[in-house]
Amino acid sequence: MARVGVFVCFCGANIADFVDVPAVVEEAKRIREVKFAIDYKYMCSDPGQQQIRDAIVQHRLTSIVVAACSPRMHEKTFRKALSDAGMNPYLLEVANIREHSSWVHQKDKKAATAKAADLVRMAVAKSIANEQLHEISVPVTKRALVIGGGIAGIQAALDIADARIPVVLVEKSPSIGGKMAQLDETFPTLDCSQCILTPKMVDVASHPYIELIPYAEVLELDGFVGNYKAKIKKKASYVNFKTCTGCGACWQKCPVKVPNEYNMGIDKRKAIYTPFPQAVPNKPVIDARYCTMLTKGKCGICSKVCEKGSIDYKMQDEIIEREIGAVVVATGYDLWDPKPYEEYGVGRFKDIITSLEFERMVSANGPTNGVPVRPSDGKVPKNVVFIKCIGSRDEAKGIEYCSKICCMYTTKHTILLHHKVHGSHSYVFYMDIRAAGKGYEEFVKKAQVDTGATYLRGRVSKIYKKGDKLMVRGEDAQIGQVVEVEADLVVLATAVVPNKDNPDLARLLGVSYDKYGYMSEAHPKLRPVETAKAGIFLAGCTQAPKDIPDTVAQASACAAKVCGIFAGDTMKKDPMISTVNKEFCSGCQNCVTVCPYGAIVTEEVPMGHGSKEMRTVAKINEGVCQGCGSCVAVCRSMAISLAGFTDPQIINEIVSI
Amino acid sequence: MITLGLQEKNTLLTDVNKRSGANVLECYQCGKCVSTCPVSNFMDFPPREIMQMVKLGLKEQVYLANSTWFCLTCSACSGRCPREIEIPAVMEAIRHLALEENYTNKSAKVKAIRKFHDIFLDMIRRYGRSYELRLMVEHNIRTRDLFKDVMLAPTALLKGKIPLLVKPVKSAKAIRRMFKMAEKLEQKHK
Amino acid sequence: MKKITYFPGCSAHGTSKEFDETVKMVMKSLDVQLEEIPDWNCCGATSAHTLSEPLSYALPLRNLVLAEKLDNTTMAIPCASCYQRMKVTKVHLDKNPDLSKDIGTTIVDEGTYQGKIAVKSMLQYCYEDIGLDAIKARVTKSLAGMKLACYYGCLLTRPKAITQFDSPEYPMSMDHIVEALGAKATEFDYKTECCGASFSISNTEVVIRLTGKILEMAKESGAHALVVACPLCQSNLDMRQPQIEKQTGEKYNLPVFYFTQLMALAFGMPEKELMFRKHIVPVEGALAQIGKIEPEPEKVKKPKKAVEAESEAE
Amino acid sequence: MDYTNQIREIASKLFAEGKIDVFVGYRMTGFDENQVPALIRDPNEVSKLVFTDKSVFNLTNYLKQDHTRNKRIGMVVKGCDSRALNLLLTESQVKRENLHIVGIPCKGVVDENGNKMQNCIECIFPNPVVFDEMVDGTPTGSEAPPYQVNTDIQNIAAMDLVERRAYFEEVFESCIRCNACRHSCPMCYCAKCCIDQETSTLYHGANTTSSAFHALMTWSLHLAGRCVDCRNCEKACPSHLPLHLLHKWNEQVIYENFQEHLAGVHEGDRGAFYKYSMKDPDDFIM
Amino acid sequence: MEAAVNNQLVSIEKPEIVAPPDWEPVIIGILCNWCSYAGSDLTGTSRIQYPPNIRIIRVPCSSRVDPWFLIKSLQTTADGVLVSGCHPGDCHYISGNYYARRRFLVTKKLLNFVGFHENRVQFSWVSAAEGPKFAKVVAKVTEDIKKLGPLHLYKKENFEK
Repeated sequence: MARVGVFVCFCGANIADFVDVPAVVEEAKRIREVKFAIDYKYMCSDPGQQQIRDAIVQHRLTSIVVAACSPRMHEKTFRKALSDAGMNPYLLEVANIREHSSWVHQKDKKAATAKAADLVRMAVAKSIANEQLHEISVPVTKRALVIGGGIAGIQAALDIADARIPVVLVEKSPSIGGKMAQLDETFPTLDCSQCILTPKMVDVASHPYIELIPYAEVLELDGFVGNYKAKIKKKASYVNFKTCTGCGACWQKCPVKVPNEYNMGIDKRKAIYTPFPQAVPNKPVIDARYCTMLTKGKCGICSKVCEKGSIDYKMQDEIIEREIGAVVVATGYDLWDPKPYEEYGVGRFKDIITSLEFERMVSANGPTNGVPVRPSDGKVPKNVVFIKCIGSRDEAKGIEYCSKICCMYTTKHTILLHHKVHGSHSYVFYMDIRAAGKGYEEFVKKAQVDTGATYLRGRVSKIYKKGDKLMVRGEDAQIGQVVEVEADLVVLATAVVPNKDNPDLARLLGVSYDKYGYMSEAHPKLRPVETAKAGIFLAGCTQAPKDIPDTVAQASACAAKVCGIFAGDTMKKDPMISTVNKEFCSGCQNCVTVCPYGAIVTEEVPMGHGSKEMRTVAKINEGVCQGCGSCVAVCRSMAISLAGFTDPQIINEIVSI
Repeated sequence: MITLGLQEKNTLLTDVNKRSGANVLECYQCGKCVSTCPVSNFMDFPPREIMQMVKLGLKEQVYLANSTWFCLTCSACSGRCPREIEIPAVMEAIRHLALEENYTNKSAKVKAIRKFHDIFLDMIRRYGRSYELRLMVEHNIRTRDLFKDVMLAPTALLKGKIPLLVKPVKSAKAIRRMFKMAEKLEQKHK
Repeated sequence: MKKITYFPGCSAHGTSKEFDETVKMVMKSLDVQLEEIPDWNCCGATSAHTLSEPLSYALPLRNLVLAEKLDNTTMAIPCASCYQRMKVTKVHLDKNPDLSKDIGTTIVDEGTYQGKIAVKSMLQYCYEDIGLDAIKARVTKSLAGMKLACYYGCLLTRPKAITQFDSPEYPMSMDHIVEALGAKATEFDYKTECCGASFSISNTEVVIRLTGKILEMAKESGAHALVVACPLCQSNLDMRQPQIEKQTGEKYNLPVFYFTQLMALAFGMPEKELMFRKHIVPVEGALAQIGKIEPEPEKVKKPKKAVEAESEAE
Repeated sequence: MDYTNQIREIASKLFAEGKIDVFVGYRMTGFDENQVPALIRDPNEVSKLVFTDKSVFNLTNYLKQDHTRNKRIGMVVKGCDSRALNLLLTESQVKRENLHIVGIPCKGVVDENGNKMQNCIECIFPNPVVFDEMVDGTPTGSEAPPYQVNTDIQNIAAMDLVERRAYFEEVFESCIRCNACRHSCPMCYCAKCCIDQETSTLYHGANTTSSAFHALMTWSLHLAGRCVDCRNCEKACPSHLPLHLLHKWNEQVIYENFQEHLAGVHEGDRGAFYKYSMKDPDDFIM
Repeated sequence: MEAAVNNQLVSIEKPEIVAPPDWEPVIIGILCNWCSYAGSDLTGTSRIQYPPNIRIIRVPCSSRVDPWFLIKSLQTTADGVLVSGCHPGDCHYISGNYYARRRFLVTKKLLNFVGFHENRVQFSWVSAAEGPKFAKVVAKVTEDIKKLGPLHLYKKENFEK
């Protein structure tokens, strides 16, 4: 027989003024199971809690009902009081007689009192069905997987590794560095990108807690938070990294030239190559698409010139496995292809380039030695038109969102042009200048004043060729007139789009993604780093377009989250999760379909006691379940129950009013 | 100065949106239409400004603007509009609404355009087909610009460019019915 | 022998007689029978939809209904304006069947609209249904030596949702056709800019400004002549050219051909029948270019490298 | 419709090839013109099998029974039966590799009075959607005609609230809670039905109108989006309750509001309650 | 949503049973923890007044609500039921309210089909910020149920009031 204690709070005047608290206590005492009922001025105060603790011991209570404010307010306080008295904290029920009665029925004390009594009765009924619950602990593998070796992945890996947690960093291309390695200078301080990035890259390579796996892809991720198992494919590099010294003899002698991705195809690289001089690791790989030894079986020069004998044309892809506790996804972004802008003649006019191509040209280690040139005739341009929002904020041709970084990098480009080409002039067609960031507006102002760049507010409608000039036509909405700019070079600030592999990777990881392909955070404001899948975090442009400071901040936030998971040997979890009664489960697996977290798997159990025949039933993964109860409502056999909100608990509430 | 009041009273916006099937509120004033439009510099207000004026509910100015009459419906603007607004449809809707509510732009150019269309329709009403010589002559007479293009006419006639006679449509009844129906439907709008 | 429905349009009997005639000649030589819609009426052109929305659907609807009676699957229309009015009406009616209720009452004598005929411009028909190969096969007199700026105007490719044909910004179908005839199509950035259309009569100033710019750009592209597929464009560019030259003081001397005229020419039909005399700007200069092939500046051939994989890696 | 010979042939062939352990079909009752399900284990008994328009019962109900579990089964299915089978496959209740499905291009079955059953008249999937072989050899796959609204539903829906209430009160009153409906339903395979569980029976007596109401309502909601309209339940009901009304009503609501196709038509489709669309109706919610 | 033509039922707006003069309806409110329960708390903290007939039950998510809770409520203590959850797209558990929405519609229609007035079970989306909306919703539901009168249909005798 249950022995329930009821504690009704005055909450000063908050409850007592509008609810007859003693009457509620009297009403509670009439319930058969209630063995003790009392009121007090402030139940949440220390003396109030002491009353609860004393009563538990004195009256051998089996469950407690506190009638006070909302459980969202003080449930935790009172649970602690229970545990202090040696009682399971989940035997508490809170009747919300403040927010749900005294505060909302201030004109009718009688009705408010009756309602409060009802709420107490419901809580008592529910508490009778309460069960003892215990916090769940899940063992944890203390190793993090970071996918992507751009600045986001590098930062996350370093921060996690600095906390002495092993990190596996997987990068798709032969070197880490990502898009940032392609930049010349960075806004708003004009730091040299390479200068601030390469030390971090070297740190990654030399860090004792980081295992860097370049030229590799994640193939599979199984398991749940703290206990993932990752399958990683190391692509064949045809170069033995262990013996290779990175001397460079191979790629100097290689006869096959192909467009250089690092320089946006402006110049050529070899079929055996390191992406750029500061690459980490600084070991070449053979691009199997182009190497004639691999495609046609002819050549073999690199092997001949390699003193260490590191070239291995027979190398195969290798699949390795790692046990992982948490994952940081930092796959970065791609740039939008401006082909749909037919009215600009994209593809027809050689002197229309994208911003990243411009960036490579003005970069000191770039293909044109830091001077922008016209692709058509190699001349140095004087009049350069920058057009922003190419693809961004354009539902018709591109995407709806603002790419966030184009305003700033275009500002930077006007400065770089001003520095590199004497007597040059920039025209910037813009729609808005979005310079929200530390030092950004100041940067824009400085650029406008220093360079004298002409800002024209409007979208360009057409570009056509006149002689060797490109005529750029748009409205300057500020003066309400159509202007045409004679340009030597046109630079398109193309939109940031998610890495094209994002949807595939997201499916593989079990993370959701939006209509563009950005992976979705668990909550847009309060959980911007987590995904809905526990233990998988997002850094940088995987989640949305971001500049470098934001990316680095998010990467460090990821690291903090990962370290949080790894803080103990086990993870503690709220016990209010679903459990399956195997006896009743018929194995229809509808719960598996509706679970938003993929927390339900199946297992084989014997058909009957000692039977050899097996049948399939559902099994809840305690580490993953978040306790929403979707599975409970779709379980026709009532085989699943959600601790804290079981069917008996809720039905007791319903029938006890 | 323009005083702006409650937007609920902006019937212009609702009317234009309803009639055109476009949503003017989507316009974010990028001006791509203006620099696209071949005739924007002939207009009182180029399309971008018309959009904003519709949003502000400046009914009289919008209805009396010559912009809608100058619009050639070439669809270049809507093809390039990043928000995919059917600008020609908006222009047409404004023109029709202005016609229905008896707003008339009294400038000579608009009058000439209006006259041209009136004469053209008149001709179809009569013959079922268009008849270019008559169109030119009648337009010149009615716009009191008798000698316009007079230099062109002889060459054109000589070269057989412009026929002297027209072969009217046989079922004139059908054509008449169409015009009647159109008038009736327009009356309904009013 | 293919058979298609043919809607000549009012201008076919007037300003664009040469278009109509050459279409008929070319189609005959390509084994396509044209079946003209009996007792067709004007499509309403710009005027109808400027002043009256219902009328702008009613006039083309009668033609569509009459066209369907001929039982061909396709209707081809030489005039760009007629084509667009018909196509707009068709797309609109197919989308909102209710619309034909009101408007349909006026054409009860002719029948009811079924929505089964495909409406194409003559250019689209030549490009899609006849095809470049068939055209190439017919060429007996190559136009090599001629440089042509292909001008499409507004209505053939715009709006994309209605026409569903070629690019609205930089179409290439006519360019491909004239190249099939042996001529060279120039890179012409103004191929879809508006010529001013019906303002020709009511607001000549606009037309002169717009066509002037088009002619200037065509000249700039190095063309000997313009090629069009629209009677109004042709008359604006051709008839108004002397006026423009007077205003700008520049000599363009760019004859404006219908693409079918050039097809007929390349198919070896006698020049006399092609009605070149109807042109205001004399055509002789342009036609004289045929056969005059400039020696191409010899390209310095790069020595072939082992592998050049330009297009793959980007 | 008489496929007796073809079925006997197929069954013999399957036994001879050693493909099956049991063949589930129909046989005559032996005392009247009606048929009952037959479980043939002995190849010599194949001659007992019949199939005519009196082969009414949905045999997939046997798949949830112990004596067919983990056996290799040959089974005769009509259109509606095959949809039930599809759902059972989707819900992992049967293993496809254990089944050899003999499809019948059904032309409708008849009731005791020889009249074509109502659900057969309205049936839009007479041909099996899943099968290994068809009796007449022709695989079928014609487009389904549009959804047919049940005439009974229309009649009931046209009543006003008071009439409907009175009508259903009578229905629920007549229920004797024998659970025959549940047992005959191929889609009811739970180890222990929720209606029998303690939480559910709490505060309800065994055989009252209110317990019948609760049981039948819960049952029909559990079958919403899953009922294949075979009407085994109605045939089994000793009180002749119009049980199909509840199921058909749900089916129609689901079809019209969520644009979901009928239960079991596609393999892998679990039914309307186990998926959602952003475009689902929202106007009934404040 | 386009109104489905065929599953519109005829409902009548008149008291189902004449209520005794001092009768007050009992309404059960099942609210999801993250949006609607928080919203109802906000109603309280904002001191917005609403009729005292509702008795609130907290569940983690509207998708926890099994249709038979509604049936059971109507059969036992309640004259009407209100279920409230997060707005579509805002579900704390990603997609729970979408599944719930489907079940609610079918349950509501089925109850209506067998003779319950459509206002006996009602649904709302109330976010954690919509304190005033919650008060309005409760007031409307209470008003609706008062119009309908006490519910006796299929009630177990113990619960008939």
